[in-house]
Amino acid sequence: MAELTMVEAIRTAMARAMADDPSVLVLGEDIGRDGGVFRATDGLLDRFGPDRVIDTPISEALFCGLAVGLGAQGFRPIVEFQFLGFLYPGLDQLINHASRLRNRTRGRLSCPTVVRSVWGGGIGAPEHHSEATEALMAHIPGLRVVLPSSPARAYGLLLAAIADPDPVVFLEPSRRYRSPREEVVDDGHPLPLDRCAVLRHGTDLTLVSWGATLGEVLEAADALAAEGVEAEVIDVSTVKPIDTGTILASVERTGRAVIVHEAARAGGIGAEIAAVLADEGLTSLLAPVARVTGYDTVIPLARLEHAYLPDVERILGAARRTMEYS
Amino acid sequence: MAELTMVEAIRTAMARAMADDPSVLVLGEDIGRDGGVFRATDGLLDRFGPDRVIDTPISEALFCGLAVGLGAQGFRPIVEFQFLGFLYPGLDQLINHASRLRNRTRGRLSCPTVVRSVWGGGIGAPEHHSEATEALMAHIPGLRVVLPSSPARAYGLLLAAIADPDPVVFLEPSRRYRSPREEVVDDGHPLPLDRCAVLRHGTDLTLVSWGATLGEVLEAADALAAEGVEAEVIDVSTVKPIDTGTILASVERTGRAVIVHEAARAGGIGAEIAAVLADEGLTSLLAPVARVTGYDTVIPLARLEHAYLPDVERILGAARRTMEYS
Amino acid sequence: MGSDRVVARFEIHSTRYLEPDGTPIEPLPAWSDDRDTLVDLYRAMVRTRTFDARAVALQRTGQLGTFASSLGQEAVAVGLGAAMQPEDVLVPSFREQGAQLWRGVTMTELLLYWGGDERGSDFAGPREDFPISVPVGSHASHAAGIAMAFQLRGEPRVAVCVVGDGATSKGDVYEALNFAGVRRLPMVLVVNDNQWAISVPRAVQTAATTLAQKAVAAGVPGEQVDGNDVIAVRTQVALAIERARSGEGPAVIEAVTYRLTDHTTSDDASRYRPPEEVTERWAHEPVVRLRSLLVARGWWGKDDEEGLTADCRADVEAAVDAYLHTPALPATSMFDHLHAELPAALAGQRAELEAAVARTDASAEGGHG
Amino acid sequence: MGSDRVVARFEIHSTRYLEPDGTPIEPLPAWSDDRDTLVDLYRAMVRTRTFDARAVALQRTGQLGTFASSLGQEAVAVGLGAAMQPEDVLVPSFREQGAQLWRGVTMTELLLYWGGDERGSDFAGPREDFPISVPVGSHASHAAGIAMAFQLRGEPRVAVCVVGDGATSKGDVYEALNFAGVRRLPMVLVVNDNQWAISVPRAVQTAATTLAQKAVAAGVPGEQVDGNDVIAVRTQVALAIERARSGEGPAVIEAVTYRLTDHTTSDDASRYRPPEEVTERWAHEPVVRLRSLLVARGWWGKDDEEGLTADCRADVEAAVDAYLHTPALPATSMFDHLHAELPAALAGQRAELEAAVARTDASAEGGHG
Ligand SMILES: Cc1ncc(C[n+]2csc(CCOP(=O)(O)OP(=O)(O)O)c2C)c(N)n1
Ligand SMILES: Cc1ncc(C[n+]2csc(CCOP(=O)(O)OP(=O)(O)O)c2C)c(N)n1
Ligand SMILES: [Mg+2]
Ligand SMILES: [Mg+2]
Repeated sequence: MAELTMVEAIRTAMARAMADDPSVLVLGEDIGRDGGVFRATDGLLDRFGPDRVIDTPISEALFCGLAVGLGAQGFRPIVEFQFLGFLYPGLDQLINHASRLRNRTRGRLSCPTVVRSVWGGGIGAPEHHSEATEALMAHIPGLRVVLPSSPARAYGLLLAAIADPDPVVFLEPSRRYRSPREEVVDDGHPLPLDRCAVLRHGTDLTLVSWGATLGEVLEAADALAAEGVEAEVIDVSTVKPIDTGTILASVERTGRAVIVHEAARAGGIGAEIAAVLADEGLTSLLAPVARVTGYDTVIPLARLEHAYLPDVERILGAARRTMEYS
Repeated sequence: MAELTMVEAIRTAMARAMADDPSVLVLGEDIGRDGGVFRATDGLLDRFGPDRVIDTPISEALFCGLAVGLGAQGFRPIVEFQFLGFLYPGLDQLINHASRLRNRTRGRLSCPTVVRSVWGGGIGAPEHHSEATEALMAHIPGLRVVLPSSPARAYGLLLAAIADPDPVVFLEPSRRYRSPREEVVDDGHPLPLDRCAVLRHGTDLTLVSWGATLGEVLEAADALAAEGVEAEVIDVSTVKPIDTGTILASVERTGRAVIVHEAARAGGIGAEIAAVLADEGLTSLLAPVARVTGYDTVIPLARLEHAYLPDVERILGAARRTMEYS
Repeated sequence: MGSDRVVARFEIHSTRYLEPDGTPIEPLPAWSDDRDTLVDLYRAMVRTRTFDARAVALQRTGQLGTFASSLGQEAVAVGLGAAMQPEDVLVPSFREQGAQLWRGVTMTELLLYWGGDERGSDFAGPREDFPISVPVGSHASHAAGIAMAFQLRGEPRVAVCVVGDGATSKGDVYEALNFAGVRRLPMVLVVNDNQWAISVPRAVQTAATTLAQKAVAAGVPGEQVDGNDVIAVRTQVALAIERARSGEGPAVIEAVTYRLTDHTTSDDASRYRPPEEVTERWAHEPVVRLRSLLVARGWWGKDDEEGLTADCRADVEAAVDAYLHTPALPATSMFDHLHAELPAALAGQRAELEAAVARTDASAEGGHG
Repeated sequence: MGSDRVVARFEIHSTRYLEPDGTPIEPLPAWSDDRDTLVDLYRAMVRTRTFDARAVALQRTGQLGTFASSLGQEAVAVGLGAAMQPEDVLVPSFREQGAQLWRGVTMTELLLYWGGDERGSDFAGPREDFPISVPVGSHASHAAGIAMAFQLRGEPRVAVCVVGDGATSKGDVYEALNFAGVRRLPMVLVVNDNQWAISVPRAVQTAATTLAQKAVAAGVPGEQVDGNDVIAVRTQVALAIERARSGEGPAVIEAVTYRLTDHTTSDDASRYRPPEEVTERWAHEPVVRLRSLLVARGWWGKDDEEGLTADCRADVEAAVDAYLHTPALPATSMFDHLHAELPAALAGQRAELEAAVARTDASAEGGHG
């Protein structure tokens, strides 16, 4: 057992999967000798050799297409994108091919790939390095989209994603890469996909989030507890398809929901969750479903990104308004 | 005045804009001599010449990038995509550049382009020709996304899109291209962007939709009227940003809403509208907000596409359940 | 001025064995001395042409969706199909039925696909071959991935990707080829250069003199063949495939041919290209060219031709019959192949669909559908 | 066998005027006989190097974000900047500060950009120049669009796009170049070939012998220059620009140079490349090379050098000072440049942000921020 950072947990999961299954490969830019710009693949080249840890040219559309060909041939390629802002040229392959190959061929061919990408803002990185556009992939039938919120969850979810026989987009919040640490047992046990995790139990209010913002959400839940409000905190984890059952059951008990995400509001995953509440959860709702999100603007460069990202204050504001509503 | 089909109305609007403003160009595949695969640009080459009606190589990522360069130089390029399934390689340029150029340069440079694409299913076309992925573009800050529902609305909205100083994605439902016809006055008058149109007034139920499915929605409204239910029918028209005021005001009166769209359900525009209702409209709601949509599957090839697309029966079913709810 | 050195030099070669009238340009390759081999190629080309014509007719009568005929281009598809080994993998565009049929995809499967039924891509024959790729050029990277799989496993197999002249304008094709060059992948890219991409002529796609020289950018060999000369296509593609198989890396072969008919059944080529051009090109088409050689060699006669015509018709009609009598797909099949297992979150939607279908069926039976 | 014709032939040339030690390879171009012209180039290279070093230092002390130094590559940026006319448009990647500064972008603007402030891309000088492009290669099509605008308006102007060696692997660059070839656009693509794309060496990007030959795929001329020889860069880029200006179409110029330092301040190049390689390359760097020529011609001395050092320091410090004292951006500015006019639907969100900022400010003032 060890206290690992998230990036270490991710590396540990990849190493474990590669050791257990020779069909697992890693592809991407600077993932070989350099070990990835965030060091997620550090050491893998030495351990598994250049046939399994493959530096690619700067050809993002290509990566996703390679994964389709490799996947159809029985490999399980893990494709790393340095930042989500550089994945967009690969969307065509994800939408038109990776997500459809199984359906198109009635199961004759399939695409068991994991597309990993650094996700989100908060580290003062340059332009295009702070994208939180998980909703784009989540709208695509046939793609799973997973966002881990902690080292242990990253480890287990990534193992599950690699083992999954279909394409999974795995988005890793860079601002949680190095801290906090968490105990991670490298036992090869996956965590279930398509399932929410309840990070904190509560009866007064349901806070729903995923990925990096759960840090702020848990902090807000602590602050609320000090005010006498017991918030349940749900980590959606797989944002497509969403385990709506867990969320509905929670809101049935609390009657109040605040959804928090870093992405722009319009058409974010928060909308889908709120829509499910407005349909299947309507009778439970004692207050409007609030969303605390990034704004529908381009995320600013480093100097103002803090003003864009949902912070504890904004979450608390929404939570208090939701609690006060009657 | 003339009864035009939607594709004729679109052609008329482009010709009008090109005649009025020499900075308007049309770019795309087969739009010159061939007049476009749906003939939307038929005759424009002869009338405006090869410097303004430009056949491009098959390089979809390029088109959107050309529009950025041309737009920054003061042109107003209209870029045609033959089918939405072929636009995806251009998403990178739309997301990373077209939508951001103004913000990135604090207004020094901008991108007044219209990206037109054939949209949606229902004509038995081959694979990738029936995409309804407006939600992808609608999630991108800085992009406007417009879907016309009739010839006259297509004419006015396209003129407005061309006149708009920023990028607009204009999605044209192929199954409404040739019918029905509608009177269109070629007077150069744009219709307002960012505004819903109320196509039918009613007090019992609000039906919300856009683009092609409004055909089925209006039919369903007729059937409901025969059952004594007066449905209000709202054509969202601009799905980003959404005129939520009109929708909220309607639901405040009716208390009941059914949202209909052709796109896959999860993360579709219907989710955003339902989310706004679950927040700002919650107190008005007398029944769960229903969504009648495409399924979260790949739209089937021609033989089964009818089973995928929302039809009058499904809309009626949801409307009746919504009316019966108490 | 200063120092001006030449740091790289390239040549693009073009190969032809048969003149347009079928006259051989000696010496022919040894393999073409075998009657049966040449006759098989001829049969396959005629069979493809018969199939195409019937498919177009089916579309015209509302029994098939949009269809892309390969009229005039049969030598490219059949030649490359014949150059491959069964264990190689074909990654075709949408106009390579000649190669697909050669490799064992059935006519019924092709009709199902163009008829709007996903089962048409579940090939019973070449199980690893890729289905038709509609998004132009997007499959080049699939071929690179497949070739990479072969290379990683040390298997002596080759991925053969076919794209059109128009597709060479796509960044996808360039990226895949460039990567294949870096890793010396066992991949052959055949450019089926039929001069048109719908209404856009070759010269509007690129200023490059040849499409073979697209290879130069990737540091890969490229060459041209006369794509209406099935002997040239088969010879040069087979050479490239065998080089790739033996570890010498990828290659590009531009097969220069001509699309003698509309782009697809949705197209009307008379809108954009002069009929004289098409008439002129008929003099170069590949089927008569090869037949002339067969006839000149005394290997083919009127009876053979009649027999072949009858065989092809019978084959095609049997396939059409099987196509038209294929039982309907259940609507719920759209859920059943999306993932290996239906995610729990989708069970509700699948049930919704079942209910909707049941309602429609009931109302259809009730006679007010 | 059969007929085998050569249908296309290409040669890639490489030009150099100065040996690594500064010895001229006669004859030099006439323009380089002018002291002031050469000294201006030298000053610009030193100024760029001074700026880069200071920017890195700012980053190390937490006063700047990630920064990409151009150490060792100054001759490419300055040479191409000097080859352009003011009315031309520069479409740079993120390592062309030498060209940007030459064209009138201010050091303060560059610092604002890398410091995370959008106002850094609102150049007061070259108003039509494009901002830095971070997504590798994605700006090539912008240059094509700009060149198309010039062509359509009949303006004798040229769009100059700069990309790295790594960027040549992107389909975007290929598509833009191919299109530029088709329409003979007034566009010059300079490939700043510094041998590395972060940790990936040139040989892993492509099997092509030269990057100049990427042009062959587009049917466009391509050539190499010694990118550490500012005379070669300026001469050859200017020739290409003037050809483009006079309607002769686009060209590719590969400037072969070397990245002497880390990729950016976030990178540690010692992880992936041997220090000996870097040491060896210092012998080829461009600043000393040009100075050697100036000194040999008696055009430059110790005093000049000291004066220049002092000037550059003063310039840079003034810019740093202006940067550090630039008043904060209001948070609401993220809404104010998104569209020409704020859509009504976003007014609510803007108000939310204002309220959030007011809350934060208030709590900061209240001392519990
Ligand atoms: C990415 C993409 N863009 C556009 C289309 C529409 N389209 C279908 S075929 C075609 C022309 C293809 O030309 P070419 O590559 O020469 O192949 P050919 O049809 O001549 O066999 C086009 C533009 C498409 N299928 N995919
Ligand atoms: C599309 C894209 N992919 C990845 C990155 C991350 N990245 C930034 S610079 C770089 C290497 C660029 O190499 P090259 O083109 O040679 O330019 P250089 O940095 O050497 O100047 C990479 C991979 C990016 N910015 N954009
Ligand atoms: Mg073609
Ligand atoms: Mg480089």
